[in-house]
Amino acid sequence: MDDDKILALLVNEPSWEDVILKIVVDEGMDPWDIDICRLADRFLEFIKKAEEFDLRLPARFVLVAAILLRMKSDAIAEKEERILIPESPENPEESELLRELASIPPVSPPVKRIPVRTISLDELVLALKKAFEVKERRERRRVRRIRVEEVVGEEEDITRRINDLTERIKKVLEELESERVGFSRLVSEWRREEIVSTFLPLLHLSQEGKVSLEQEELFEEIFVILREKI
Amino acid sequence: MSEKALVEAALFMSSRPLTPEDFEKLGVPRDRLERILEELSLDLESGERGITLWKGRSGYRLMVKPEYAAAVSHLAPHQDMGKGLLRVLALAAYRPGITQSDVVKIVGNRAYEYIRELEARGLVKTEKKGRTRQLFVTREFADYFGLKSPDEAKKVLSDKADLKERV
Amino acid sequence: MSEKALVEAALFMSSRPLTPEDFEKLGVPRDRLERILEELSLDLESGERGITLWKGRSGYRLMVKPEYAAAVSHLAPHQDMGKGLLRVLALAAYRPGITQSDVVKIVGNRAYEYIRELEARGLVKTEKKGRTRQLFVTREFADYFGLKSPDEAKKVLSDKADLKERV
Repeated sequence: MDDDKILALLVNEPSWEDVILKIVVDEGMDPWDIDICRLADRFLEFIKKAEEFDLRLPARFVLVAAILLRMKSDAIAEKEERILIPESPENPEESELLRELASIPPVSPPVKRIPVRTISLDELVLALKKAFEVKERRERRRVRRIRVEEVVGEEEDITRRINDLTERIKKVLEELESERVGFSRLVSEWRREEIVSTFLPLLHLSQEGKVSLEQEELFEEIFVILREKI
Repeated sequence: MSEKALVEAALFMSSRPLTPEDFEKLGVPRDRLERILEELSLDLESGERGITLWKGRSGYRLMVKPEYAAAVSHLAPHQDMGKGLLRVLALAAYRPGITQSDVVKIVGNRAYEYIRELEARGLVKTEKKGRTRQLFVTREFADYFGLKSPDEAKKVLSDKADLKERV
Repeated sequence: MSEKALVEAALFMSSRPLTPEDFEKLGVPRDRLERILEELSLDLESGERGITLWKGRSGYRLMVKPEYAAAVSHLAPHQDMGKGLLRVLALAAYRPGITQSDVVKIVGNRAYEYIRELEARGLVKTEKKGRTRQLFVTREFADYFGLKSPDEAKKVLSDKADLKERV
């Protein structure tokens, strides 16, 4: 029913944040009521009819749809958030204790003031320098991109990248003595290129069922859990 | 209970600027609020005090006096402004009258959001110029950084930044 | 620059209690610090002031006076801990020495991450016990929740739910 409105927002709003904001706050739509499948079909029709093809638009659609889906699943998860401790016949005392512990509610934190750091003039100066640096980098990248497009033709060896990443996950997990590791720890340098080239093989691993990925909060850390000995 | 103490407690507790409506909700009506804030501001002027009352378009807030900010800012984990916001603010201060479209070229597409937020905070104002808009830093900006006037920002930034004119 | 103003600025800016060492690093030596803090505390005692100087085992901090806290607490709604963290804290507070593996059984796999974060914040410490680790709440935990010592930790829980009934 509101598909047209959402499509219009997708095309016209300056950023995807605004799209979501308008959908949920201004239009007051409940994410539950949005049929993402139907919306995707409508979007495809729209794209086919469009005279100009703006590559950013489908990207934004995918992102917005993913966020809506996430909102829906969060709503479900909230309802089902109850910890179930299975009965263990061999050790009834232990399960009794665990059940008792599981019934403890989270502590409520005291009202705490959150002081914020005001910005100093020196920080403003740094920001100015950074702004110019970023601009220059962006310009250089534009030149580089043309070169990259030529190179990408020789298909990069994704298998090798997947294997490398697997090794890296195992190593980090051992170091951490943990069962899961944050995605950010797997990326050697927090740059866009580096992030993408780590994320792609990770998606392959997830698709093959070798790792599972968890993200508690949208845009926060993604946790990688090894599912089988590889 | 003292209304002045309540106003101070509220300002101390909040990390965002408080508006007259906020104080009304606390039970301090506007006519008395003004006098209280004036008194508070006077108290804080003393050289023995390390904080000051800042008044911006978005309301009132207590902040560390600019001359003490550098010494103590490492104690607070959260920064008042994100990187993007700060970059746009720096550009507006360094180049008064810079156009919105130039800011977008330098900072990228999110610049629009940043500009909107800076306007809401009262640190930047925009003026129409042909099909685009020009950015200027405001009086409140000067107060925030302990400068005498918004114009002083450009000089301070160029002295400190030692940039070749790159815009 | 006034040392008293600097001390006030530091207390205002900090999100954790400040120790004499912290002030020393700011250039305020201990012998003068004591007098300054006393003065500050006296200033704040006035009925016109809404904040007070709190002294705990981990240091000094400014707090809203208890009689105003309820009125202004909604202005600091930002919770810096998620439910998971608070749940693990509750377990460590309720059952000092609970093993990491029991926490995982109750909270799930994320518990490792939570425990690490709580350790990093200094609210929980872990000690090796055989192949797993035991959890304890710390003195910082007590300060954070306004308790006199970690032994009082259960107080944070007891009025929230009558646990005995649920067992």
